[in-house]
Amino acid sequence: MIEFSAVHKRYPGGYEALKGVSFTVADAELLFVTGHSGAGKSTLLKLIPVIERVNSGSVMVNGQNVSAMAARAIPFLRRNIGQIFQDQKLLYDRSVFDNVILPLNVTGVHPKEGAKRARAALDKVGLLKREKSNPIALSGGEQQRLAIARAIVNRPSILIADEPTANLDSQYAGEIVDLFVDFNRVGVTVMIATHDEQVIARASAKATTRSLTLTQGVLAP
Amino acid sequence: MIEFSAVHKRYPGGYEALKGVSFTVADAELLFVTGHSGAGKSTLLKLIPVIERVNSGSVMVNGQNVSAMAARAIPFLRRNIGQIFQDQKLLYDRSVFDNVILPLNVTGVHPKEGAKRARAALDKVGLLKREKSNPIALSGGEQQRLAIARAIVNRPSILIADEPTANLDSQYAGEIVDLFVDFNRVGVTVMIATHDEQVIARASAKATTRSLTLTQGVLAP
Amino acid sequence: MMAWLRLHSMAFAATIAKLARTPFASVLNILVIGVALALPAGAYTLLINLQEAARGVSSDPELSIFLALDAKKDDVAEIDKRLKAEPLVASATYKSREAAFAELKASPALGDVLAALNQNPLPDAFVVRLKMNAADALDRLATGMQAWPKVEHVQVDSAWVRRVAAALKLGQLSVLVLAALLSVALLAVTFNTIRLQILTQRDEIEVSKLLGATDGTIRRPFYYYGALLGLFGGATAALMVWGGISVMNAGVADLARTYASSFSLHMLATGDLLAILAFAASLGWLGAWLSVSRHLREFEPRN
Amino acid sequence: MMAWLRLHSMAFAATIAKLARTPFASVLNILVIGVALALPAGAYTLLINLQEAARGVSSDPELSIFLALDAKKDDVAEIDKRLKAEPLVASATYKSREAAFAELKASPALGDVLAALNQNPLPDAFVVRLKMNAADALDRLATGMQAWPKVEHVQVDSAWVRRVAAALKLGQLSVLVLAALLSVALLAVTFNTIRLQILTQRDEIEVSKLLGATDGTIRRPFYYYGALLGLFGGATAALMVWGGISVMNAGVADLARTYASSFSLHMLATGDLLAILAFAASLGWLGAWLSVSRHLREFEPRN
Ligand SMILES: Nc1ncnc2c1ncn2[C@@H]1O[C@H](COP(=O)(O)OP(=O)(O)OP(=O)(O)O)[C@@H](O)[C@H]1O
Ligand SMILES: Nc1ncnc2c1ncn2[C@@H]1O[C@H](COP(=O)(O)OP(=O)(O)OP(=O)(O)O)[C@@H](O)[C@H]1O
Ligand SMILES: [Mg+2]
Ligand SMILES: [Mg+2]
Repeated sequence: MIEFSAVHKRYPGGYEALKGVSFTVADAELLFVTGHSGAGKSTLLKLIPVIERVNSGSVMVNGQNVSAMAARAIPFLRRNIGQIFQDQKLLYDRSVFDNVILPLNVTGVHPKEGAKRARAALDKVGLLKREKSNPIALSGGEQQRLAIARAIVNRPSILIADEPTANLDSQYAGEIVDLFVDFNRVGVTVMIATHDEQVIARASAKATTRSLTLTQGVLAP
Repeated sequence: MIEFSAVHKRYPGGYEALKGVSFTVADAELLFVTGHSGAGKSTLLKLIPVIERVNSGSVMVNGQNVSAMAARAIPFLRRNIGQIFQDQKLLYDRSVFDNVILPLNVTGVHPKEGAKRARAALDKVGLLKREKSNPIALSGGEQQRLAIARAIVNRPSILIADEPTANLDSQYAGEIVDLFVDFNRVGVTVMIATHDEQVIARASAKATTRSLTLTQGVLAP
Repeated sequence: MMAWLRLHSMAFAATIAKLARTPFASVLNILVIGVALALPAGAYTLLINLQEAARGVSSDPELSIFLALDAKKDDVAEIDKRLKAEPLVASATYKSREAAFAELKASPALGDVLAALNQNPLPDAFVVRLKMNAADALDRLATGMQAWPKVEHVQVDSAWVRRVAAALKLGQLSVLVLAALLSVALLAVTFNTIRLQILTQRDEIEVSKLLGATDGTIRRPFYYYGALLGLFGGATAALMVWGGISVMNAGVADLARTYASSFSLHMLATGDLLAILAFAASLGWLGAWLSVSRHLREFEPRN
Repeated sequence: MMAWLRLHSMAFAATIAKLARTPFASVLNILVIGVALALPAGAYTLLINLQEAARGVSSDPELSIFLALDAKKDDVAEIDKRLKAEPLVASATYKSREAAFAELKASPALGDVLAALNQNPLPDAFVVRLKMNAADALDRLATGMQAWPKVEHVQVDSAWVRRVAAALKLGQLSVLVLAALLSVALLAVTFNTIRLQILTQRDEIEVSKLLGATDGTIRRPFYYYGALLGLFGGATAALMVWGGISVMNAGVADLARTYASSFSLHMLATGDLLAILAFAASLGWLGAWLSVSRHLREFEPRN
């Protein structure tokens, strides 16, 4: 369960990206965050794995007040949150397989067990055949799916995706939406930031969804 | 004038991104390159300022065979081509103004004259008030416009834009399309890669446009 | 526990792989560190050798024996007898307190001051010249004499001892200054190298942090890298010193021949070598620690 | 032309700004280079001083004059007369060829060989002892004597000359080895520093290239940076040597006092200092060139 209470976020330089945002996400919900470019969607998502910290208010994740969490504890929080970044953050100096196994290496999972899980994740997004390629040789849609595989390899209970379909044409975008709906079905809490109404429409046709709309840092009622 | 003749492009690793592409762009044309993700749009655009080189065939720009150009001559070619990159390539360690003046510093224009031109370019994209900000503090749409300002500050005769509206909602995207139409009106040859049909529709409503469609590296007839 | 071990061994393996992947840069860095360490190590080796040489070359060591102020004629005679009985003593000259006082009063610098004293502050003394081969036993002998009756103080203050002491003091000072300067150089090299590593792996570090890597997991490979760099640098230094000594021994042979001596330089003792390696590895670790502490901060989530 | 000048001066200004923006790293690098250069420069200074000292301290210089094999008794008498007339000569000892031959035949090593000869291969000779203050005029004197009748060869081969020559040869060898080793260190430091710079400015370089910057425009600031690093390093080295000499002069004073001499160390000559600065700047430039050539290739458009 995720709960934002009166969250304010001001960036260095003085810009207020979030102005008193409060909402609750139940377990196994599929939630969209929409709004214009610059509305604060990415900022909102970054507060959950504490990539940014709030200036006032609080963010609770599974009963923990993560906005006041000690730096030491943050890695362990992040291991339970699958993240898909707006700029993907793939490593282009290693193979697809090595990209996916990274979160498991980070936690010290046994290499054999890790390889099994990484292949399972790649299989789920349909990239098992490309495991030896370099991400640079993948098309835009394939790179997006690779980012998803890396986010789910740790079997997180929360999945956060920031514009996972930008740069993709509607066919690829649709496939990726379907993947998120599938994860949501097996009990994962999914939060997706997007400005693409087609994406929301497609997901809503297949599952129960909810949308939060941000306008210049304020949540529409 | 830009002319592709039987262009083949194979990436290291063996993937053939372009397979015998031939077409001609007249001066002052407004041309869209469309196609699915991975179709080869970016690759096609990169051949014009010789960011990538062809494997066979030739690319002529204003009568020069740029595909066979000596490395020494390429910088001077690039100074005449305004480029907007898919990943923008802004420099986040300096101000908006310093980003825009970069192409002028590169050619050794006098600082005073450079500053005047940079401000004119910023004014054209409506960012004159933000000249002292850091690009990181700009919204997605503003960053796109900054990239455009940098591309036009040198008054190039050719403008190349790779997915200039990805990441943007339709309102911002529309504003940017209008900018390109304006440049085209004053005689600049504009080539835009996009998978967004709305963008093409909006431009076509305001100016004469042409579209090339790529399918897995082959140009649709 | 198993996971912890695995994290450590993975970090270690990654470090070795990293060194091997950029052989040119690694060799350069190790070379710089090697040179930086070889210089004080080499100087230290030379100093040790000089000390040994000084002990061998010096001839005619001298002792001064100062008697108590209340020593009587009998006491002086007793000391004289004992000195004559001592097999290591070559000759002994008695200088009475009166003679010493007169001599000092005649000196232009102190004469006036001493003339004003109505008491003689100087003791009786013997200047003892020892046999050449007594050089080693000098200290032992002096300690023994110290226990003789009415002996106030025994001073080993012959000219050569003072000269050698001054030269060696100078040498030691130089080695210390050198070692300090070059430790800074070693620190700087590891510091910069780790900074380079961090920059090269910027993306990997950022992504790992986002995926839940702890600070320790991220820092560990850099510490290993720094320590290994230092260690290899130390080994290179040892090799250089060894090579330098070998080359110099050729030159020293020439020099020694003109003195009709068969003097040659020796390598550092194993203990000293190990100390240098340990020192180098620690400095490398420290440089890595400083660099990591300074440069990894950039990746902290800001407030 | 104006644009070209502007590009150069902009590159130079950017370089200075870069040095100032990362003061800690810059100072560390300059320090390492300074240390690397200070060592051979310092050793060289000491060597120069020793040469001077050797000239001052040495007493009783000697010359050997070998006459032609066909020299007659008259010739020997003539040389003897001339030597007696020479004001710088303290004493001269005549050694006839017969006496020398007999002496050599008595030596165990060569006796058998010489006994087999039925002719005496040795010339008549004089061993000439000069007055102390003739040390400076030694070479001039020897050249003059070389022109005397029936003089085959004049050799300045007294024991002290040989000793000092051997010691200085050893010293020069060490300085050369040191300079070579540390030039590598200096190269490595600039190489790595420039690599670091290139990595830090990766984005700027990439974007500039895409916007039409020529290779020269991109490389120029790195060359300046390398040369400046070397230059500042050289200046630091000069400062260190100066400081070192000052510190040592205190120690040397102690040492010199025991020899009742007022010897002290001098700084390097201005010409030598300038040479060191130029050398350091060139090495810095070279290191930058190597690094830029190696690392900028990554940004070339691939085929
Ligand atoms: N690091 C930062 N420093 C300063 N301002 C920032 C920073 N990051 C974001 N901002 C500002 O905060 C506002 C919200 O940014 P955010 O990235 O959350 O928007 P968004 O809704 O994700 O937009 P987009 O659709 O373009 O990704 C923007 O106006 C932006 O300029
Ligand atoms: N540097 C590279 N090395 C190897 N393969 C590459 C490289 N760059 C692109 N490719 C491959 O070439 C194909 C065409 O890539 P390109 O970037 O031109 O596609 P695109 O049409 O621009 O797609 P998108 O809409 O995702 O930007 C893709 O399948 C990609 O995997
Ligand atoms: Mg965003
Ligand atoms: Mg593309």
